[in-house]
Amino acid sequence: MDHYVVEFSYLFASVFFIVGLKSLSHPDTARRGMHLAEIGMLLAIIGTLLHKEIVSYQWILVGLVVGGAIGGILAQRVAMTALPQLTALSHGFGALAATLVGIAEYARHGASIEKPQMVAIGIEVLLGALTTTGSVVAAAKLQELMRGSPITFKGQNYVNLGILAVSLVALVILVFSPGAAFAFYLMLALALVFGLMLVLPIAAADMPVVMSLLNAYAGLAATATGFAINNNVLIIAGTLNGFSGFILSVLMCRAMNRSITNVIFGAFGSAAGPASAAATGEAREINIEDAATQLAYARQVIFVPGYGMATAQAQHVVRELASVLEERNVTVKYAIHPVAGRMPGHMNVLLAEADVPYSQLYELEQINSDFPNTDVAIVIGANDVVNPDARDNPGSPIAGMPILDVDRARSVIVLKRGKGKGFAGIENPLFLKQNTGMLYGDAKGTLGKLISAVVQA
Amino acid sequence: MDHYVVEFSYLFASVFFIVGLKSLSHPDTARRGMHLAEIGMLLAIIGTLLHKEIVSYQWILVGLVVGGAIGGILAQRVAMTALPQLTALSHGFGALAATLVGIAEYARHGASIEKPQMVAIGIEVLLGALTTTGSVVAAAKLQELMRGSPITFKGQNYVNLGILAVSLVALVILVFSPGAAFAFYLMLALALVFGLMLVLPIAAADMPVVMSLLNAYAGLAATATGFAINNNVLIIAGTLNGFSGFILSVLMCRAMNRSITNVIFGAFGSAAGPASAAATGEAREINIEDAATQLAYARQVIFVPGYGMATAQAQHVVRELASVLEERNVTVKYAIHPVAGRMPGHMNVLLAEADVPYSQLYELEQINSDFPNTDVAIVIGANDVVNPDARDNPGSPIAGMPILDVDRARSVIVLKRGKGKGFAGIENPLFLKQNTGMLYGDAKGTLGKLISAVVQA
Amino acid sequence: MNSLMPGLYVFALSAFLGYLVISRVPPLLHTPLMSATNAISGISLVGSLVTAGGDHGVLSTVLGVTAVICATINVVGGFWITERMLKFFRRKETPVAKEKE
Amino acid sequence: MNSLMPGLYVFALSAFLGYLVISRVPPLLHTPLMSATNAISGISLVGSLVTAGGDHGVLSTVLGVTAVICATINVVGGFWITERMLKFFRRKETPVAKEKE
Ligand SMILES: NC(=O)c1ccc[n+]([C@@H]2O[C@H](COP(=O)([O-])OP(=O)(O)OC[C@H]3O[C@@H](n4cnc5c(N)ncnc54)[C@H](OP(=O)(O)O)[C@@H]3O)[C@@H](O)[C@H]2O)c1
Ligand SMILES: NC(=O)c1ccc[n+]([C@@H]2O[C@H](COP(=O)([O-])OP(=O)(O)OC[C@H]3O[C@@H](n4cnc5c(N)ncnc54)[C@H](OP(=O)(O)O)[C@@H]3O)[C@@H](O)[C@H]2O)c1
Repeated sequence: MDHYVVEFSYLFASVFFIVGLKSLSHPDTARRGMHLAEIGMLLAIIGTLLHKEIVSYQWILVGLVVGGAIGGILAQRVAMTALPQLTALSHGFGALAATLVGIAEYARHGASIEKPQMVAIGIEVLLGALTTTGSVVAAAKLQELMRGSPITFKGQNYVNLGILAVSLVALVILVFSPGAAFAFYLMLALALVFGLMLVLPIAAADMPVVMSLLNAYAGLAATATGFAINNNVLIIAGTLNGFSGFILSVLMCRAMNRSITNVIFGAFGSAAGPASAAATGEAREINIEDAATQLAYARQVIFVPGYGMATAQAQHVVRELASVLEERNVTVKYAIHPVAGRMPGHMNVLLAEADVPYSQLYELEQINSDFPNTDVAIVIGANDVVNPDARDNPGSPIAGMPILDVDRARSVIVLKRGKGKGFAGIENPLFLKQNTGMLYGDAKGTLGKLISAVVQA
Repeated sequence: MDHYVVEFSYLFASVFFIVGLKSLSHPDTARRGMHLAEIGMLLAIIGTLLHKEIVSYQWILVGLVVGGAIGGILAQRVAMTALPQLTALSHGFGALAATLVGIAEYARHGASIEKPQMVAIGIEVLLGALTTTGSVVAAAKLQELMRGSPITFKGQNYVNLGILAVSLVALVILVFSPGAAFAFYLMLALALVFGLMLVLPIAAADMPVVMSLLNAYAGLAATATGFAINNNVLIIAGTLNGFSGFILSVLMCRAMNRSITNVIFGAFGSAAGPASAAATGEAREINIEDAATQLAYARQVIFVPGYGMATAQAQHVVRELASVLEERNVTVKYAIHPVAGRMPGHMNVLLAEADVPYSQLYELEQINSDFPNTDVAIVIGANDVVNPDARDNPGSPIAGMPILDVDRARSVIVLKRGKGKGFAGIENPLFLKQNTGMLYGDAKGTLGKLISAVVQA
Repeated sequence: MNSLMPGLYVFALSAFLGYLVISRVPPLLHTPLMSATNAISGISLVGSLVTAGGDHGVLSTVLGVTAVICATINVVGGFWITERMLKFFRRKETPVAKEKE
Repeated sequence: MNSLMPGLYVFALSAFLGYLVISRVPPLLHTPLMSATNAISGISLVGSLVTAGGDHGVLSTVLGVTAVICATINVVGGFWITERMLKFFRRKETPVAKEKE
């Protein structure tokens, strides 16, 4: 009887997870769907609490309350711009939990574990441990607690391969003689190291791809656990996560025109990259008043946000400038490049936070034909995603990456702090073009001044 | 070991079925996908032959050869226009097979069958038997071996309900005392009768909806069997079919602006329907030469095929006329209403058979805005789907059904044999309009004459 | 755990899949879809094979073989007709001679 | 039949479903998607509950409770942040006062 309750709670949890993810296919249904997913999680937890092996509840309660409080506070307090690191961190916690459960299982049953169970526990601990350290490094890099640039040494890939090989050997030993505790803890230690080694050589800007991959690994670890303990909800949720992670990393890589292996083993962004089309000429600086006049008397303005808008936390002022322009009957659109910023869909979230209706957010394919009819394109801390070299110069390191054709607008205004390069570390000929005017300074400050100037124009 | 082979053959069969159905989302991938589904079926058969319960193969071989030959010959010989009845018949055979297996199971185990198994066998036999007779009646009506119009009597729905209730009671008795052979055969007989009673009162033109529903029932029967014998491939294939059937019948009903209950219990098309907008005036007949001149000197012509094209088998001549026009640089398009003809997508298949590339086939939403820019719309045996009353006259029996706005073309030519009505049995004011010219006669003959006349124009 | 649950999971997942897959089939291909699902529903062939090949007396064998014949008609007929239909769908006009009946 | 097969079916079907469902999520919602799947992956909470509540000695309980804390952070944090993000997405401009940080 109890079994039925537990099993049905898992079945419903699975269904709710699927419905929840499916609801993310449209912003109108997304929230309701996520509530269902939350209910699903609650059901799974309640169902589990009825499990006959559970004898005492007070420690569980403590764990739930403490964890819930920490999670809630973190999620509530963190700024929207710090999302990537929070997601990485939260991910690391999940992986740590899986690892700990695996250790506890092993510590308890040790030598008496059967082969298939041992395989599953091994995979769980292996993937869990590497995901834990990998996520922590990713979070640290994103939060700039650690050098964002790749940390590399010679023969790194061989060392990594060696570590991986040894830990797999340890796993095989364990399967055939589960009593070999030494092999277990060796495997655990190596997996922790491997997670570090895997992520350290990757640049901060590539972290979203890495995180998606780690998410996929964590999903597969859950699937493995599901097979081991014959639990379908774990298999389903794990597989969904696994696929989600792989699909997202593939999409991101495609939008950057790079392969996954290049991201993971390429240590991209470490070297300055082969010098692209020699920078001829000097960028033209314009003043706030000129820019404001251009904007105020335009018929159509396209905002092109990038990573700089996120670091400057300028999304609210961007929206304010847009409102001021709209009051003057200027048509305002936002052009969102799929990998602008540092997370897939990063700009969408920030602008949505600033209350921009999503009907004004245009994807690359939708907006590119619109630039020639646009009076002013205003680039706010974007660089690589508007680099015309990607389109025109086959020798460029980012050649082939789809870009926003900002340079085809009648006039371009670029907001950046100085001569800094974008994530790819290359020159951007857009800034040297005739019809481009630069407004140097922190994006938030510059936009504030622009607003007052437009109001007075 | 053998178990693994069998089980894996089923697993792959399931995967191939899913991939096959998914590939139907695009005509370019559809064929390859169906080949996969066929391979999946082969795998499932081969896997089953390894089943340890199977001791002799000669009778199986006979069955496979005989069945394969009959199926192949039927499918190869039948004309494309007779597809609906063939599908119905083939469906009936499948359902009969399921029923026979159920009977054999019961005859063999009888009193010793356990409750869950008995439920599943009962559902299998119940749904199988009613689908068998239902499909046969549907095929007979479609092939016009039987009066197509609804066969009804007073209190029919109560009688049906009674039959259903008694057979369900028999099922319940069986579950609790599986030895009650009398209940089993009573249930079987009642289900056979119920299938007849269910389909007899439905008009021939509504058969596609009924067939989709029968398909859905057959799918659910397979799912039930899958639960009974713990066979996942049956559960998967059955559920896929069940959903496919329900979705298709809902889509068809929506395109006709009717509810499923109305189709099943409504005996639609039996009464003449309330007289719609009184027929004022007389349809204007035109001669072949006038029609040919209009077509030959048009810039754009839209062909609107309907059920009449199917009965006249005129799809090839339609295509020929189109080619002749295209040689004269007339732009030719085809407007396909979702329920034109007697099967969903019926017109698409016929025109594709006549070698019309599918890029020229337009759906209702795509083409309706194009009629005002069209010089001639030529209606080939369509009636209800071009009836402007559905759009303009809220009192019409088909009010609200989306239609092709043929009447908005500059000029309309209608090919039909005489004053016959369409499936809905109502007048069509289109034929009385100023800019409509009628060409009476069998569509195939008329089109032949049109072709020669256009060539000479 | 108990023999019903795995089946229920498979059922629930298939139901979702069926909904997602089928609702993506364009009206253009609805007729082939009908005959394809019709063919796939012949999977009950699997059950008839076991009945026909088992050693459970004459009645069982006769019923089983008849069932095999019927189910095979369903499967072969269904796939064959689907194939015939799908062969017609072409993207672009090809210079192939126009078919006549 | 054997305990691995049902799991394989569930896995295969989920893989299809995952592919179909995720590839339909528009780029607009990719960031919420990441944190939503992140939250759902906290389902390993289920395992830690059993470990924490079981009566298998101090080590097991300590590990289990730590795991419960970590997994709960994952679940609560993930869903909460997803919720926060999704709240922002609105279809049309509303007359609500503009938020400032
Ligand atoms: N979104 C993703 O999922 C993802 C994942 C992996 C990698 N990436 C990569 O990240 C890059 C994103 O391109 P992007 O165009 O958005 O950004 P970007 O190329 O990294 O350029 C950011 C620009 O913003 C400027 N900036 C920084 N802080 C600023 C501030 N406070 N105010 C004003 N300007 C500021 C910088 O110039 P100054 O220093 O002169 O100010 C810099 O030129 C792409 O190369 C993409 O491949 C993205
Ligand atoms: N497609 C589906 O899935 C489906 C399913 C269920 C119901 N239906 C219903 O079926 C109807 C289909 O509409 P429809 O416009 O295609 O057909 P329709 O309304 O049934 O009209 C057919 C027309 O073709 C003419 N015709 C018959 N044989 C002909 C021949 N040999 N040569 C020339 N003309 C001929 C008939 O007039 P004459 O007798 O004067 O020649 C008749 O007016 C709709 O009411 C729809 O709701 C369709």
